[in-house]
Amino acid sequence: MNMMIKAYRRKLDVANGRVDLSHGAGGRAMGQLIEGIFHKAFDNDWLRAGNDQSAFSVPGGRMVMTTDAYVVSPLFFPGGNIGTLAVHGTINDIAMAGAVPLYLSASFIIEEGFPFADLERIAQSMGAASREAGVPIITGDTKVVERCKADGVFISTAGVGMVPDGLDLRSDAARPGDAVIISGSIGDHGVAVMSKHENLEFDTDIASDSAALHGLVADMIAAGGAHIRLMRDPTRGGIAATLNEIASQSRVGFRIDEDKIPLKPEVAAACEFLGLDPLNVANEGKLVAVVAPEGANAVLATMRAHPLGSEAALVGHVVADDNCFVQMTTSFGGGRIVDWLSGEQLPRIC
Amino acid sequence: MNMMIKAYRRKLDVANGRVDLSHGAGGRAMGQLIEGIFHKAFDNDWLRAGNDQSAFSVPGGRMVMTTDAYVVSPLFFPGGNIGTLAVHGTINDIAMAGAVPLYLSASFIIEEGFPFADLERIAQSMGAASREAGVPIITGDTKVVERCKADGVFISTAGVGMVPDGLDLRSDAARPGDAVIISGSIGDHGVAVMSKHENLEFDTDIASDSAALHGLVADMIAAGGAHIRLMRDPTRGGIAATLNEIASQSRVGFRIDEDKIPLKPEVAAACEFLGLDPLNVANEGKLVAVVAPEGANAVLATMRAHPLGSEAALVGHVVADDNCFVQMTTSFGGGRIVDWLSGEQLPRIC
Amino acid sequence: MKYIDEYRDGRLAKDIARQIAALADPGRSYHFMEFCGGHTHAISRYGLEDLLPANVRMIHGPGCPVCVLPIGRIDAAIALAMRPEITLCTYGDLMRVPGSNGSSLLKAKAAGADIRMVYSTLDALRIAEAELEREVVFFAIGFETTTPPTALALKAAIAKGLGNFSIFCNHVLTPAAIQNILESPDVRKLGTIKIDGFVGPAHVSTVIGTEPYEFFAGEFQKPVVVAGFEPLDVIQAILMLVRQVNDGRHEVENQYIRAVTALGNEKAQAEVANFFELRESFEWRGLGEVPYGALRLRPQYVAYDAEKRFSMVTPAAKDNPACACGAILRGVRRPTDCKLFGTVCTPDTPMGSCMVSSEGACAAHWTYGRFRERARQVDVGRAVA
Amino acid sequence: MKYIDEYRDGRLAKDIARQIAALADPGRSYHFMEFCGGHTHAISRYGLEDLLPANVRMIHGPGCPVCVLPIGRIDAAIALAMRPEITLCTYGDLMRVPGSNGSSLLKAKAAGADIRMVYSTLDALRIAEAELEREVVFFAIGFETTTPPTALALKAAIAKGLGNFSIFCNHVLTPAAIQNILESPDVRKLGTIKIDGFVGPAHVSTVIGTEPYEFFAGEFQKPVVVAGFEPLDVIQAILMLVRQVNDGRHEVENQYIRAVTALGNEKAQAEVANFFELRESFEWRGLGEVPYGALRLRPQYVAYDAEKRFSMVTPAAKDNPACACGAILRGVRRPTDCKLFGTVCTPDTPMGSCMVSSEGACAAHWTYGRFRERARQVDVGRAVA
Amino acid sequence: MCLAIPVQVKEVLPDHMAKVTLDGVSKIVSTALVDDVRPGDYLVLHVGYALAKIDPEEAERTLALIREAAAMGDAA
Amino acid sequence: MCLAIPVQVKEVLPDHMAKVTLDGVSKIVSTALVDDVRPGDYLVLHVGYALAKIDPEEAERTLALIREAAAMGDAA
Ligand code: SF4
Ligand code: SF4
Ligand SMILES: [Mg+2]
Ligand SMILES: [Mg+2]
Ligand SMILES: [Mg+2]
Ligand SMILES: [Mg+2]
Ligand SMILES: [Mg+2]
Ligand SMILES: [Mg+2]
Ligand SMILES: [Mg+2]
Ligand SMILES: [Mg+2]
Ligand SMILES: [Mg+2]
Ligand SMILES: [Mg+2]
Repeated sequence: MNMMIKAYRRKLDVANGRVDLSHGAGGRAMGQLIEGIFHKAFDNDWLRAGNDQSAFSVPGGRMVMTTDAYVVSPLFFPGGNIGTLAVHGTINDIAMAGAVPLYLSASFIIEEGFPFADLERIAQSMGAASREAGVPIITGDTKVVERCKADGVFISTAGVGMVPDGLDLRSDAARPGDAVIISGSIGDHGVAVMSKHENLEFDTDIASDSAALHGLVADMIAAGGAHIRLMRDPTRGGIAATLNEIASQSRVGFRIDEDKIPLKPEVAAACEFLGLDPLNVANEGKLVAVVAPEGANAVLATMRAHPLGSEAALVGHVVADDNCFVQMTTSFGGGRIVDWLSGEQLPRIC
Repeated sequence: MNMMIKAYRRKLDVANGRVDLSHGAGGRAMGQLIEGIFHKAFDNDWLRAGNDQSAFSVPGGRMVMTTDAYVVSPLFFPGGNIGTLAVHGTINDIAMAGAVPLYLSASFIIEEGFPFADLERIAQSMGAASREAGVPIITGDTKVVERCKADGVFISTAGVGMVPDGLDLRSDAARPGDAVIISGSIGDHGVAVMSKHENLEFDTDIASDSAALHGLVADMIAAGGAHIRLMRDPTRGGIAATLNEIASQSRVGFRIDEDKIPLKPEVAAACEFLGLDPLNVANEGKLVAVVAPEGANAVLATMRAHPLGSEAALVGHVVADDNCFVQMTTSFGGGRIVDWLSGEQLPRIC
Repeated sequence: MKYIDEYRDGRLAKDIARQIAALADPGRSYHFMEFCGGHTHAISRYGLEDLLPANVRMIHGPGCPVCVLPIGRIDAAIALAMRPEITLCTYGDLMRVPGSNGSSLLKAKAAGADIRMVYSTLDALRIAEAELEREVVFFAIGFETTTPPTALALKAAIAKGLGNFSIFCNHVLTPAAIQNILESPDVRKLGTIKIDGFVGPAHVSTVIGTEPYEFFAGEFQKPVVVAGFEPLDVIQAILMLVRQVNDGRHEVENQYIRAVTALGNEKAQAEVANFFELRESFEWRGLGEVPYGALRLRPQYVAYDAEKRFSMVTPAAKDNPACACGAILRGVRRPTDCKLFGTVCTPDTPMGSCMVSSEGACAAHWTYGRFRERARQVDVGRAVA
Repeated sequence: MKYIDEYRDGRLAKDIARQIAALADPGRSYHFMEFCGGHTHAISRYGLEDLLPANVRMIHGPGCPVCVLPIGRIDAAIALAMRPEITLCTYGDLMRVPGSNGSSLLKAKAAGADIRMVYSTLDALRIAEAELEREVVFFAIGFETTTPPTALALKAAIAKGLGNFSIFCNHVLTPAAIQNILESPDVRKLGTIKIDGFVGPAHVSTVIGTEPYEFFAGEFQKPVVVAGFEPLDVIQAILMLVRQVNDGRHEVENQYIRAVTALGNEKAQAEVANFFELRESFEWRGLGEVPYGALRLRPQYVAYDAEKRFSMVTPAAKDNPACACGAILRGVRRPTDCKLFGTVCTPDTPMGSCMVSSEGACAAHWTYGRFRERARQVDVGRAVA
Repeated sequence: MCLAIPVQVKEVLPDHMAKVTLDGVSKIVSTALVDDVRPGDYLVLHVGYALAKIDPEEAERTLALIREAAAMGDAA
Repeated sequence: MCLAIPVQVKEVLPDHMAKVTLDGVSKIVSTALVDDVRPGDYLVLHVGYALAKIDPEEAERTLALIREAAAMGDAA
């Protein structure tokens, strides 16, 4: 008689149940939550091994590691949810080094009272996103905090990947004359999330662009690896923040052309509603590449051949500039600076 | 004239300032927070490179990866704070695989209104802990959420390390006859934290045992690597949870001896106050090792020679048991089961 | 730890156990009920059973206020806590006790109820003072030990004019429960079950003294030994009971003389009497309605009585009919006699009162003692034929 | 985007700019003030300056209600918001505006004040209805455009009998500010500064119509062209102003005929008149006290007037004396004339009103235009000798 | 100041509200300040309230004037 | 039921409170239910309230009886 095994475990009532403090206390309830929701959704041998860490073989070489916390609100939005973001976003930060993402970890901070159903939906979409990307979630952690000490669920993912031999993308590598390529339309993610925001609620078909970009990156490197100076995914702060970061890290300026920046009409319209500049709005499935002039066409053509880069566009060039200004020729024909947004991105009236 | 650089940046008022939503918005305020507090505290070349990920060279072999979220409340407690825990805890999960911890990532979720001074104190102690352990924090992320949507600060760390060639510790490796060794006194961490808990507040000199165990582990492996079956750090749920986990994963039982378990008198007294069993109380600088009988003495002696294992004790043995019971001979002479704690560890009256 | 460690000395225990074995008549068996969950816990936690001879058997009584609280009272507390204006303060023990349909205070909290665990009534008072806009209800539960602190909290609330503090009173009385057990048909019916004596409450007795037990000792001709909660206290009390049985005595003896007197804590008794009065009847989970088995607030304190103030109703709620708790609490059956034990019913998913708190008979056996099942092929101590 | 994209056609703009260059007398310079921050924003955002000939220069007026709000009003709002019973609702624009000692609503929120960003007064009303136990104060700010929505919210609150809703009124009036600028000594004094005409407000004029500008055109002999906020609207208005100047005319012309009439939105005017009355005087940051430059609630609505209801005081608070905003708002100086510009004073750490909102003259220049500094070695358009 | 955008009325709702749209993005706003709102009308929207109607003929007239000025410039 | 522990009074505080200790762990508790509390006294502490004093002589007497019983057992 095996009483441990015989002991009946009431099934998680995923449809109606909620996370309570016992699910974070290190006892059987926690084990059941982790197995019944996370392991089921992420399903792989590493998690089944049940260790506090997971092991894998690596070849020698250059590895990258990254992490991001995901705190998006609302948790579900057109085109994705916090879970898909947590997978895509961390894969993308690995891919931006030109690296092949290998493994992810996921740490969950769950607010007491969070519905199992929502947690399962999030976990399932993380599992699906990770399988689709071929990057398994091999280790994780679960904590439960009291009501009103979190906001539903927060997810921190970390990831590792291997950089192809000889590749060395760095944030200070942009040189005057380099081409600036954006992989597609800007602002989709930020607008999709804001459209579901409590006080702002507006109706639109815009979906988040949330996507894993490592496939696109692999193609780009195959086509023009030697010419790619650096890549960035323009998330928080939008391409304005990304270009300014690169400018100050590489001690260069940019001159871009507003007309060339892909922008969906609905996103432009939503930005008009909210008084926002799409250049400041977040993306979750786009990249900015700085490419040596001689490789720009090849890289651009390769990107356009990939489904996630079909609208890729060469939007401008790196220029020498001690001030590290990002300048833009407006579609109107004038010039302006593209600056970081000061403070939080607030819907403004004026 | 370089206006970007010339532009005066008001110094972070660390003494009186607070984190507000602009510090999470991807603009200059965020950059200043990250540089002024985190980069300063963690100080290393990887962070200074300013990429969204950090790169390092790895030799080929077996690597481990782990993550944990830290949500301890209160944030500061005798013997440490949430930051030291976040460094030690993740290093320990790597070390429990017998691996040499190499690098950490850290992701911060900060509640609007959190004092800079507290954040700096936490970051500084993380930096110190990581330097002392020789495991740098090479990449990170910062998010700010609205008041009452977090609890001061949450930290998720992830870590990677390399497993020495030939070593393979697994949770299902315990075999009847193996020795069970605990590296030191139990329950110190949980009691230290609870002593500062709002409704429970009691006075005691007990400090958390929070410590990085990879040095101890390295010595153990050098001394008896081939004999060590597995290691675990008995954190949430205490050694009761850890032994039960191992028992069910290895399909064995344990028989341990209460008299042999190191326990500080103050910890015992605090447990009496709270009606808790020290076996269920969390540790953050202890490990449980299951060692083949022929290696037990060598491993134990090595542990005792290390400052973090000076009170190490052989507390019992693995037994064959289909029920996977963890049985204990009480100091009183009777037998009992040591079970997981059901539900949350609540101070109880009866 | 002074006054603790001395009473946990295992070597002395083994010797006393040997003395018990020497005195116990091999031709008969001895069944003693420890009324208190505190004793049940000590017996299980320290593995006392392993020290006793096979013919001396402990029966775990109903002395855990968490266990005997009827499901309906939990349901009522949950319904109250779900009201937006209410802050329910409770001892941590109650958080996981299941109400109807798998509910519990822990789950109600997860579902949004404002429920706070407190260590003391002092904490509940502090909350009421700090949050004057909230209705702070203290979920009062416990035996004679825990009632005086509730009385003092009420006294302080009145003195401070705290209009937002009230009490959901579930305080119960030890003597009434012991009497109920002794008067139950299966216990009275000769031959079905035999209780040879009682280990009397430790801390309850610090308040009520040893005198209240004189009635049982006389009326039911059962020895009673009031004992401390440390394992040596318990084993010494068992020795004292064996001696009484062998001598044919049925006296009230006091093993816990260091803290218990004949009359108890009269100050505490007076505070309780000031604020509480007997309920004619109150349901004890597992035992059914127990006459005069509980307290309620006196009518003049109706404003502080949450049941009245918030027109609380206690819904009828039945335990799983397969649950054998009633019989277990009266010593008629043992946890392992229950079909649900260890399968459907575990401390993670308790189905009956004895599994609810770690001091319940079933929970104590599951948590500390279930390894003994394998060894015990023939149940020598089994009382039911 | 209908009625947007047509007015953003850069090719047409270049041609009109060429026409402006052709018409502008090379022997003189033209200084036009756009009163509105909306125009300032459009000029900077689209780089209109790059299209205009060097002798046609735009002066950025005080038409941003965020910029002209005195520090003391922000301080007062912060003090109010820090009161535990208050929920302060505000348009997002105000969150980062610095009060005294580096404070702001954003920081007050971080320090625990209950401050909610709203998109519309409708949201503030909803909050008041949903949280009846809170005192919900709407931090009302804005010109004639934003005042009618405040009036309607007040009307709805009264109709619903919402006793927990009130308004901290900071609504200001455009014509008063224009008059103040034209009457300022440095503007009047011949030779120091020259404003050759005004680009009149777009959306303010949808409410007040074009008629109120007739007075200025006549009294001060300045042409006024009311213009839309799209860049082609602005450039066409500039062309119309150049023509008037060349012709020696000083008329009120309406470029924004698609939305603005002579009399404006009389319904909106009536709603405002029902609830608001003129303040004798009100401080405009950068301009000082402006007579009849702002509105307050009529006395019969004192219960809804947060200033009265909560006995708010507006502390005196001074701008940095080195800040040149006053002169900039009157067109006497330019942002880069200020020693603090781009060093101590940036949009991240604004020291004066012109840096506070992206529509302020200094902020617009910093955010969109500061790259021009290098190119502009000789400041041909500089008005101050 | 006074960010405002032209939106088209999709649907007139009770209580002086309307569903308005701009290039596939729609929102419910107050039309209490404007009389006689009908589906298809264009409104100037500011902080959730329509401030004015847009007159399509005047809008076209403005564009004509702009084109005319541009043509002169082009010729210049 | 009724978890209670023996604690020693370190300091008598106003309002029937006292600072008590058990092996280096101390806490402030109510002594309102017990008369005449003095530093050095041992109390039975339950849910933040002292329920009784511990009589040191009786405690010793109990131990003596226990030892005596054990001695008999040992001899048995
Ligand atoms: S095992 Fe559960 S169901 Fe059975 S008697 Fe015990 S408490 Fe009742
Ligand atoms: S730069 Fe700043 S300080 Fe100078 S005038 Fe402008 S707002 Fe005032
Ligand atoms: Mg990252
Ligand atoms: Mg990222
Ligand atoms: Mg973990
Ligand atoms: Mg929440
Ligand atoms: Mg990135
Ligand atoms: Mg881990
Ligand atoms: Mg861990
Ligand atoms: Mg990041
Ligand atoms: Mg908090
Ligand atoms: Mg671990």
